[in-house]
Amino acid sequence: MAQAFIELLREKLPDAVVSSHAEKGGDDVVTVKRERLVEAMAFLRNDPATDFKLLRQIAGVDLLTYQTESTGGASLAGREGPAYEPRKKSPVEPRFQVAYNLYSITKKKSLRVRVELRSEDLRVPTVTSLWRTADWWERYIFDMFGVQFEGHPNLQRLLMYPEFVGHPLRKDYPVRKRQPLVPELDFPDLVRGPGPGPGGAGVPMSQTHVGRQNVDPTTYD
Amino acid sequence: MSRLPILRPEGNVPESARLGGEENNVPVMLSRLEDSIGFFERNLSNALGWARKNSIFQYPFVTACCGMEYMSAMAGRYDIARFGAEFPRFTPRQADLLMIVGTINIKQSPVLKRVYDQMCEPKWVMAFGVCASSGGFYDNYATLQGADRVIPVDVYVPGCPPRPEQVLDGLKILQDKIQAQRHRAATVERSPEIAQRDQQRKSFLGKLLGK
Amino acid sequence: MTEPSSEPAAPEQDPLAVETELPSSLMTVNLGPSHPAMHGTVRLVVTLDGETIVEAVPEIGFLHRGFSKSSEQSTWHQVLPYTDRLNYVSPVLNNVGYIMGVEKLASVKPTERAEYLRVLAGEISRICDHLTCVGAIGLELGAFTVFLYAIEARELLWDRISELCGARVTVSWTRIGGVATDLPPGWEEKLRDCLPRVLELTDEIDALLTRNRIFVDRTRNIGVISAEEAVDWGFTGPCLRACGVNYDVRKAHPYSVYDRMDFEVPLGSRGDTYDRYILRLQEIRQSHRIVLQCLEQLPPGPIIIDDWRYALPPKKDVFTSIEGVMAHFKLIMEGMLIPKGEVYVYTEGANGELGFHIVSNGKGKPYAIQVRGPGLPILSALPRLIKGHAIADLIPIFDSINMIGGEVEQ
Amino acid sequence: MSAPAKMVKVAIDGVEVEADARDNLIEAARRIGTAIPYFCYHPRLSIAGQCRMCLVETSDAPGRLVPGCQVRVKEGLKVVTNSPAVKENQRGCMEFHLINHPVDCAICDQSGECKLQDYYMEYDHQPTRIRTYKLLKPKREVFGPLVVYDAERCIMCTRCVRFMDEVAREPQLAVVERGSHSLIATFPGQPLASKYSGNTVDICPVGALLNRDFRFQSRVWFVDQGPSICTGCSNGCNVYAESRGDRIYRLLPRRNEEVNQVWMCDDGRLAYHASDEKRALWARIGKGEASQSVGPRIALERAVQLLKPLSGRGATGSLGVSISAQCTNEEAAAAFLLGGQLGVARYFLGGNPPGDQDDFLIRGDKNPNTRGVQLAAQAFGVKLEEAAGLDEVKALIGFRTEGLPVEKLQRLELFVALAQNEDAATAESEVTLPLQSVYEQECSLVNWYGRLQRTWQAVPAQRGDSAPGWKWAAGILEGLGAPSGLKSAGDAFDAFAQRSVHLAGLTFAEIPDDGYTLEGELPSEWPARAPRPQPGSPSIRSPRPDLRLEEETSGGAR
Repeated sequence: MAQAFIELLREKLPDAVVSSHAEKGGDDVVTVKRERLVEAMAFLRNDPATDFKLLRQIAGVDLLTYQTESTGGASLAGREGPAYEPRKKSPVEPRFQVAYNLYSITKKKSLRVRVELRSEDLRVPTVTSLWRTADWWERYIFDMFGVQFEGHPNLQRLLMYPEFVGHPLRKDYPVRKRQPLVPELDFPDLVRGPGPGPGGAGVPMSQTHVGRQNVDPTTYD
Repeated sequence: MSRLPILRPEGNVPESARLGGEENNVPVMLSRLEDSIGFFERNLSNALGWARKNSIFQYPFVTACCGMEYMSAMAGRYDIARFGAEFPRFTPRQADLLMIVGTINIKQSPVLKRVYDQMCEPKWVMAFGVCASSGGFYDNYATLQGADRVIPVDVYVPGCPPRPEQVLDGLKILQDKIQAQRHRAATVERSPEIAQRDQQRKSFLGKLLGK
Repeated sequence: MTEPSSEPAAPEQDPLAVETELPSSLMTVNLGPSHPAMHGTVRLVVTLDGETIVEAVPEIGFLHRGFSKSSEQSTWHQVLPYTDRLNYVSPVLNNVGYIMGVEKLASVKPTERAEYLRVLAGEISRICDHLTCVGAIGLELGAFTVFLYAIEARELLWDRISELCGARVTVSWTRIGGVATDLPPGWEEKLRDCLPRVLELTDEIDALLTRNRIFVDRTRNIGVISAEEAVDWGFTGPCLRACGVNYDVRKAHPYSVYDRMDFEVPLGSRGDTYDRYILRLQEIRQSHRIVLQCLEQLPPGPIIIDDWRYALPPKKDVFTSIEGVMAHFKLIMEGMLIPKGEVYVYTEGANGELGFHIVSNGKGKPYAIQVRGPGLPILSALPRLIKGHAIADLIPIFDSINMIGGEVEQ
Repeated sequence: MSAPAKMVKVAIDGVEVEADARDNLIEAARRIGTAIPYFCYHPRLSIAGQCRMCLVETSDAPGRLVPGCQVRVKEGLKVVTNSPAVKENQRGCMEFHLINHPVDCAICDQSGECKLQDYYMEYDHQPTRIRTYKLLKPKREVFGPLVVYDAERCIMCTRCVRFMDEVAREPQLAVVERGSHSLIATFPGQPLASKYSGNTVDICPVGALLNRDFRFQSRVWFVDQGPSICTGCSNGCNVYAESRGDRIYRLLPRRNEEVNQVWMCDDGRLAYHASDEKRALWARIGKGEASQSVGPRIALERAVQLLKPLSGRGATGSLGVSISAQCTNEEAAAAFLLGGQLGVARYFLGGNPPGDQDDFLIRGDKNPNTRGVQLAAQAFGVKLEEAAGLDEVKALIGFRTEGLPVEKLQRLELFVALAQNEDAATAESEVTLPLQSVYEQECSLVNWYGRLQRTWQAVPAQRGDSAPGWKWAAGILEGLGAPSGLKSAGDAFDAFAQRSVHLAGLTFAEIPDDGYTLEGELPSEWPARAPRPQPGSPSIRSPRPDLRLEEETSGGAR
């Protein structure tokens, strides 16, 4: 496992490492301070003892609803609630995580370096100077989560169009909130549900196959 | 069950779609004169339809997974060329049939619209696969819920992706549709001059036939 | 790997070129997203100096269809169809990659037969993927015959896949702890019958292209990238191995039953378009070896685990017992309750390392899931690969990296 | 609740927990997120120990399993909830509970929120070992107007029996027969007619008791839950509205200790029908045959056109504004703003007629916001009259039309209605502007004892042209050339709060999720069993807190 590399990192930059743990299934995760990210990454990449030459992916996680989300099961138990405290939970902070999945081809080891971000301050230094491939991954994270990568040469949306407002992979972005570029024909449709009209955006999954809202019932026989 | 009203702004409907429904509105009883005019026109129309349906030049607007099955439909085993759709033209100006092969997302939709607008009349559109027909199971912020929200579609081929046989079936259906529609030299909404000219011809033909 | 005998020389200055410097200005050409010369839906803004590409800026996202967001709305098994459509040329490999992540979270080990079946179908898919890529290179360099041969070989395999999985392309075949269907009767013989034909067609493609003067001239020393640079750009899979870096997840971290398979990892030396092409041909042959070994070693036994928390109960139990119907109901409506955790799972996809970064919050749906499509880093290096080449070379380079919109743009 | 809790330390699975000495093991374990499964236990009912699902090991009884619902915590107690013996008992319990359970999930309304399903997946997940036939019992026993019973699905937790005994205090249910044949029954000739019978459906952990109103209407995972306030009476019970599309499927009680605890009445459960049926959907002008739907913009223009000439005449008493007690605070505030602009001198209070009352949750005033409208009138310095005074006006603007006398409306020269439902009054209106129901908008209400509570947009789908009342009023005001600046419900509420002595310094965003009680409003008499805000609790807000603070600091010694 990659614990040895984390120890190396701790020795080299003792104040950069916030914490580290091993996930189930053997993923080693080290959380580093945002301010020391580039330094730590440079060490991990360039030091022959670590040699993480391959940046596989940068992933983002939005923890907004991590504790509070319910999938519908056991909702009855939830309704009763514990007798002594209100159920409402505070939002999770730090809300965002940016995870860098690294790999060392020579050492055959993986490591995940993680940065935690509070929702009011979404800035991370860029690592494009270390890995060329970080360019698009950081653009991807910026596009999907709105994390600002400071010093990135060309921080623009990667997948969405420039007119798009918001960051779709954030948990508070409604799944069906579409922002059309071309005026769409909004015709009543039994199967497909409403078009992009009022109420058509952000309707829950359960509604998609009902499709009768916003439609004058007299248009059907 | 009665038909659902499909509302389309009139300007967006191609000639083919506007004409398609007229066949049903032809009165059963025809006078001799009108019959004789209909005879020429119908035969001309049939001939044009036959010619058009058997030489469909397709423009494969390939975006996604359906492209794999499009390849299969085009290649040796299924060979879409057997049905006159011989060779894909990769430019819209040379194509009759726009095959929307795969998911159209919102970023892509202006491109699709422009490609469609660049095609010359008469033109037909086939929604190849579920995504192009209805958005499929990609019901989210990124995806257009069917290409027909942007451009009119003639034939919908279901399947995710459709098997090549289904594609061929869709092509045959389109051919039937092309054959059945009325082909004319002018559009239905004739300009006043053309309408006047037609009227003159009609009276001329009436004189010719001794009436 | 085999070297062609007609070794073309490195590009050298044409001695006849007297006047190389013509007064000219740069021209910007917009290729795509729907362009006659491109496949896929990438938009390339190319700046040209005459025929030479000075700069290229790719813009992607024309096939972005919200894989992550849709998956987060679906139960763990409902994500499978979305993974099919990532790399839609080799869906089984995506299925396997994703389901391995879920199994890692749930600490579930699939049955042995299922492991073999996954490798078997996965390698068939890999062959299909490489055939498509090779066929497309041929097609777009004018060798339509190659394309027809490749597609015919692919059809043969897809027939087997559809008999085994129930669909030609989008199979959604794996399940947590196993696979959906077992081999149908007589399938092995059918596969053994068609594999030689596939190899034969592959050989024909080999014969048509590998020593073809035109093809070699169009691909040799075109789109060269060095090993260090390739790693820096995040290359994996055939594109990385074409540069000579020996990194294949199947060998480096043998998952499933790859450690019991005897196969080689072909390596290139130059990292050019030709190497990427020839490497894929070699991999087809290696995958063929794996398929045969799987058939030989395939053990009997169940194809899915017997744990009703993760695997659907047999239909007989569902219809006749409350336990069965409850398990079925909860698994379908709420999904498997996968324990909390965060994994990055990586497998060897057809184009390189296919990674899934999955976060579970203990509920029936993935909390977050993001995919590392092998094509994305490779595509991001496209400007680097085509810089300095003629615009006509863009097409073979673009084909040889085998950009698949589904996995790149998610 | 009032006495300070005595805290003791116990160890649950090796984790030290500081628990209230009155907690049982289930509640103590819940504090650290450890789930001890249970069917029959309910925090608000007596302990029955029927289901045996919560058996755990404790240091007090080594080698034995004790019920976690019945055993109280005590200092130094060690509890084990995950030993093999406990797990085996849980598995065995589930197997026993399922022996005679019918294969009903596909047709059962409870599936999706059924404890049997949840616990089966968590604690059992084994195939059945039963090879015999299942016991047949009565299905579809209609217990009462709202409740239907299926004996085969019943696991005899007796929660419903205990609820009727202890909370509703109308013991209408009992256990009859013995052993596996036992079932729940009503007494001969006495249906389950209590006004609180719907709660038995909520607390039933399985699909034995079902709500006849909701039965077979929707699967529970297709409906979306949104927090709101019941509009059935002036108690203001906190509810969840469960909806799909624009239709509400059921109301469920939402926990609020000081209003409704976790209960609600049957009338309240059916209160959503008013917001589902006979809705005024489209903005229209004209009455009777001549009426036509013209869309919100033209309807607003028409309303402005009709009202503009009257704006000077308000003071003479010929133009009146009628405000129903069904209006939200925001609508009331907007109505008074509009009235002020038009110079209206006469305001009328409408609303639903009073009805039954009891000593628990049901209040006689069947309007959710009488107090709120009165407070708003006070804040804007106007007097609310009874509907009898309508004889003297010639034109009327009606904010919600409940209880407006039709014969008096027919006499009017002009009637502009903002209405949620089509009724006799909207038939008389020259301009009808459709309103959203409380469940569809963000708003605030004040209940009978002065508890200010807010709602959220529980049903997000847009329905026809409907809009919140303050939005229509803002539109009219803008047309009259006096833009009100009301952009959101918060603006409308703030316009009210700024003027009110009770709400001074409060903004919409500051209203807590479970509401404030405005102290000055607390009535002296109180129904016997109704939940009551605790004195000194932070959820009581006194008027002008700044003033009060001064008094306390200066005269603290007294």
